[in-house]
Amino acid sequence: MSILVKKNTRLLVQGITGNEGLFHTEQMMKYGTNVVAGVTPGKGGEWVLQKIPVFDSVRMAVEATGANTSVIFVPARFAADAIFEAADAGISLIVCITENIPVQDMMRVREYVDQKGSRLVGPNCPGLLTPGEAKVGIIPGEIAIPGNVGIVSRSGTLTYEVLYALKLAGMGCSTCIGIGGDPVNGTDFIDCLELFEADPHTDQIVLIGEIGGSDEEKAAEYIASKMTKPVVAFIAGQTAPPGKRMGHAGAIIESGAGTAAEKIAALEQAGVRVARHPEEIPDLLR
Amino acid sequence: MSILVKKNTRLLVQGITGNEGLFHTEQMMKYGTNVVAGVTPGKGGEWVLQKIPVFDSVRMAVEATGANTSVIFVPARFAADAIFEAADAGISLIVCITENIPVQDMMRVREYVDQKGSRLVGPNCPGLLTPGEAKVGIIPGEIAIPGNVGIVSRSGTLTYEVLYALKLAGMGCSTCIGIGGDPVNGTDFIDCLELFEADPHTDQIVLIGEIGGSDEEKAAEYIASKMTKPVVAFIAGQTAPPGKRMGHAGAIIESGAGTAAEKIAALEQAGVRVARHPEEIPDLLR
Amino acid sequence: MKLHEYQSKTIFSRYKIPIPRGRVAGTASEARQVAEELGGRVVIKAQVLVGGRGKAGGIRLCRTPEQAEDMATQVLAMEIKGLPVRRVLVDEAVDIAREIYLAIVNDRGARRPLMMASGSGGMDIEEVAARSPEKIIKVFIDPLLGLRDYQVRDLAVGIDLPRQSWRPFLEICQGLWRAYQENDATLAEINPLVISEDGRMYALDGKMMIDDNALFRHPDLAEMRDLDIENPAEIEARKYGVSFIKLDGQIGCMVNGAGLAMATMDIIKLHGGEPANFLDIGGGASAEKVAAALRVILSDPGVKVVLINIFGGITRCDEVARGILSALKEVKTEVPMVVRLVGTNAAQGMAILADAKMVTANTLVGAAVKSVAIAAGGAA
Amino acid sequence: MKLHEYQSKTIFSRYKIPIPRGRVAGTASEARQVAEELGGRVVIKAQVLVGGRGKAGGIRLCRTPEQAEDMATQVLAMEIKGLPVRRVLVDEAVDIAREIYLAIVNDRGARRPLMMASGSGGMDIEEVAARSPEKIIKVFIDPLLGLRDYQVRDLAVGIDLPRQSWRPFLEICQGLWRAYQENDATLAEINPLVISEDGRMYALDGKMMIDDNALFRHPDLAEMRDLDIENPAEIEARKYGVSFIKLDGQIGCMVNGAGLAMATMDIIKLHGGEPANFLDIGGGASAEKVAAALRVILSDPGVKVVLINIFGGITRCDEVARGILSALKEVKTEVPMVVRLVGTNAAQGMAILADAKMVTANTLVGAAVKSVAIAAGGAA
Repeated sequence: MSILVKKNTRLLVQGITGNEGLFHTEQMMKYGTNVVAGVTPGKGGEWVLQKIPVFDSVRMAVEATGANTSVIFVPARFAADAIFEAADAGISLIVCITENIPVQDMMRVREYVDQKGSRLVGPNCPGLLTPGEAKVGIIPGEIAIPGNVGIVSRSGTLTYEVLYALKLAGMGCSTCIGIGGDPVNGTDFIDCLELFEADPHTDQIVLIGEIGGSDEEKAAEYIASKMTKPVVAFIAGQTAPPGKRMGHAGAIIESGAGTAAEKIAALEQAGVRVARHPEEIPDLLR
Repeated sequence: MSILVKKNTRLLVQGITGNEGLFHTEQMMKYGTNVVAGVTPGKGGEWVLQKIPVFDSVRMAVEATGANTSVIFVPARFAADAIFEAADAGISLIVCITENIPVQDMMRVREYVDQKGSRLVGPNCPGLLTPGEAKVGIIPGEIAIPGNVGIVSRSGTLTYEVLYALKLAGMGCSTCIGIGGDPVNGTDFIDCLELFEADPHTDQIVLIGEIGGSDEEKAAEYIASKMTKPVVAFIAGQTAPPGKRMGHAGAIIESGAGTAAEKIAALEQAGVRVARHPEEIPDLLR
Repeated sequence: MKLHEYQSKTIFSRYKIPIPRGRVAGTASEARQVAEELGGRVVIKAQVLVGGRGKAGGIRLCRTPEQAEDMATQVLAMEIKGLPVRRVLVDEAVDIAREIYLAIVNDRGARRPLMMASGSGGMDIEEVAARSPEKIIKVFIDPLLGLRDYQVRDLAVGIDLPRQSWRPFLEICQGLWRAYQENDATLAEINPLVISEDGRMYALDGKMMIDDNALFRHPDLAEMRDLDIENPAEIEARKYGVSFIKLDGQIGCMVNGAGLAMATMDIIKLHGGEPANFLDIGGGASAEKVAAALRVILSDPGVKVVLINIFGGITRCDEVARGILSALKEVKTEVPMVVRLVGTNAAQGMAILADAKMVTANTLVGAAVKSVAIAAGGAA
Repeated sequence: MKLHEYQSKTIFSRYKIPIPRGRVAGTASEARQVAEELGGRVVIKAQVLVGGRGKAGGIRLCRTPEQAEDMATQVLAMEIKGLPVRRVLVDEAVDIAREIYLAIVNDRGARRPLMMASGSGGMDIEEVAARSPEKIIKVFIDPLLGLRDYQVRDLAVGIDLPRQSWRPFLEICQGLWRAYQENDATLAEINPLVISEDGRMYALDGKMMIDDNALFRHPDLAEMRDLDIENPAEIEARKYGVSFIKLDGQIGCMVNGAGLAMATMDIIKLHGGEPANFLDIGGGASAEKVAAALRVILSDPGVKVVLINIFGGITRCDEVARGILSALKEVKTEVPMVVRLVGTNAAQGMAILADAKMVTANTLVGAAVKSVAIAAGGAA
């Protein structure tokens, strides 16, 4: 019923003793996610939420608990190191929630993570939710129900809108992936489209893009040439002025490129139905 | 009849306009090697030896001539850059003759070359000779004849002794590879043993090691577990004092480890016949 | 964050990139003094963070210190594209034989720094890129390995640089790469990089942009920020960690999440309205932050209505509601508000706002339609 | 190339590694003055490039400047393992609560720098490695990525470092890594790294070895070379680019190629002789170099015979022969020579040497047998 995050996910939380880390660990556990360990350097040996052991390093946490997925809540200045650490310890799926990581850090991180063969989701993302199975990150669990729609998005709350609109329409989601709003990140649209295309429990896909860069255009090309499953899209930022960063580090129209109009045109060209606003999405899904 | 270097090798010479580069280019061509291009930054557009075009960069040389192998004669301070350049331009076999390259340069080079999937032989090595087909490097061609013995060595002139001794005994060589005397280099004993094991024209192998490191011990393990073809070895440096670098940067007994005695014991344990001196090698070959 | 020319060139010179002798001056008499030190023949350059200084008359060649003082007086009195000229750079004049463009930018697609050079220096590089892209030579820099010398040679060959200039060009490129990397730049540009009549190379102009997210490790750079180019409301918003961009419409927006904020603006436009701003209060915003955000929105006299759209996740709707009330206590306003609260503690939030006589909506479309109607002068 | 403690610690301090206050002194009165500046309680440490200074009495604790002067007088008069003490380091005395071992070395097998730490500082680390290897915690450093903070934490946990010391330990480790990398070290060691009674960390002793091959980019380090530890003949040989190592036998060796040189020594030993040296003239050696090499060999009075074994490849045998003749003109000697020339221009080389009445050999074994016989007093 899902990709990447499932019932058998054994989750490690990096930065578990911070405010955010602790709050969301509790939320994830309530949702049913199998949180097996936490890491906070200097707090190894402690326990949080009665039953989660804290380790000083990811390597130790993996050795002791067999964690295979990590979610990162550490502050921006330590986040790159946390990703390197997870990749070095052999974590196969690394989900980084942290925003405001310096872009040069992310270029080095991406290069290294690719070499190590780990998959990174984010940073500056809400993480993943497989309704009814597990959530890794901060997507509120109650706004989505299990179903056959795969969702991939560069945004956070906008994604929640879509999940919620689907739920109101009685439609469910196989897995929802927030890939994050940074200009240099890990998993991209095409990676997710490929996974959804191969997932027997996903029948159609919603792609939520925004201004900046050309990932939506590349996704359109991929959809036209490789996808058999129908894709519905929404692109945020049609009213965004050029040259201004719209909150997300990656949401900026530079030298006139990366506009919503271009992206919408490319997607429509590829046969994607593009919604005019998020609440229209359920209508466009079959 | 050979591994790595063959009739179809299309050779590029980096540092072709230097004294050494030019001299050995001529020697290689006389031997029949297909030298297709040279590179010397700042001399692009010139020609050497009447028919070899010189380029400013490896990329340009590869685009223009389809070179697939490169041999490097540039001075030590530029050699790391030359290897990076060759790897970046997609050269699949890079042979670096240059000695005295800083070891930290070589650690970065090796890491990068591995990532790029190029094969590096050397540095600080005499290169490769496939008698009757081609030579890449500085091994004198006239001291060897074609045959069924594969040779791999950390040394230079010592290898020539062995080739010459074989020739005097009427024995020929499939390919002779000098892997170089540096502590951090590219292709190692095991890589070559694997290639020789798979080469239908190689029936037996001579391995020439020396003090320092533990590559001979690792080779012994590999031979014991993976090789079917007989191996004869010689280890130089039985009289070397501890703590002194014996010419080669890698030839040093450190903290009592890396002695000739240990290496000989390991090889004999693996069923390798170890010669007492180079001229005894032909007698030990079947 | 953009750096001024004089700041960028000071950084360049730390990395051994040759720059003309010169100094920044805040007054005309200072400019005269610098010109005297430099021998009289100088260029006076307005230090403002916008393009098109030259065309606007912000760059003047002077032959004597007296002339430098006159020109500096004029330039320091200018406003260029709305920005006051507070400082001029007084540089020795260089006799130019050739102009080159050289820059490093982040390439999103390649996820690597991209070094670009062009023989058409001094021109607007975006124009060159549009008209003759083949004239821009590019090399991608491996972020772990760094810029390699052979990559620089590829640039030198590509722009047909005379061979006697390869060595200084190599040093300048390596210096620019280090300046870029060690200062967490997102752009480091030399335009033009010139070869002088006597065969030397200089960075005649320089521009750097620094990654705001990396300023924590560059406190010295953070201090260089020029607030002139920023809207006061944007400065105020940043203090509270709120992303705010001023626009020209009538409908103020307060949203949590950048994507949702953009989508909210889009839906306003779709229904015939014009957003007055982009505003993202961020995740898990406190009442204090929400109050600051509302103050910032209301500081714009063009705002006829405020649309508050909160999808509670980490952000709790009751906290947002409390922030709104606290701001309204402080800023007395007649501007009507349309509120949509969904998700975490939405009901509590709506209860808190019950007395504030706000227009409410359940859907995004509903909230937009009502806001547009109010802004157009109708009732909700 | 080995650096002295005081040199290594000066480099460390550039990378913000805390070291005790102190200074190097060449005379006892200087040492007294430094001790006065430091408040009297100091340690006097002999600066010699051999291990075991402490046991030899080269490290002394002093309570007063007067005592410092006395001790310095004694230490500066010492020879430790044959090396004169030319300088002492005068360091403030630190009250030690705990000693740690910390080092970076090149790991050949992993082809990476290896950072090692042990809670058993101050001890001979090779002893620790041999007896309780589990007490040495190791992390390999990615040469492109550099040392990462989490790797340092792995070390801190492994040696059971108190958590209040993690932050200074992290800074010291990162400083040591940068010192190692930026100076092309092959070893950078702090032993002991101490935690003082008042909870601070200091590099109490330091050792660095620099890659000889990288000295071209570190001219400042190249100047630090201490020639005391080198054999004068080795210094002379290096001047000509000849690899030479003095041994104790009777048979001098001149060979081209390091591997062949070792093999030649081995075969001498195999036939009952003892080599007097390792000598590699390198590839393509000139007559001048060959002459220098022969002078160096003959400067050893223990040499009873010289074995010259040249396998001509790049090296031309006629050039070698000319070098031999030119050296013999200069150094009149009665030492007999056994010559084997094979390969490029061997015949010409032998012809050139025809008049020099040398013993010749065709094979390596033949050359060895003849040399051993001559050294043993027999005829060839």
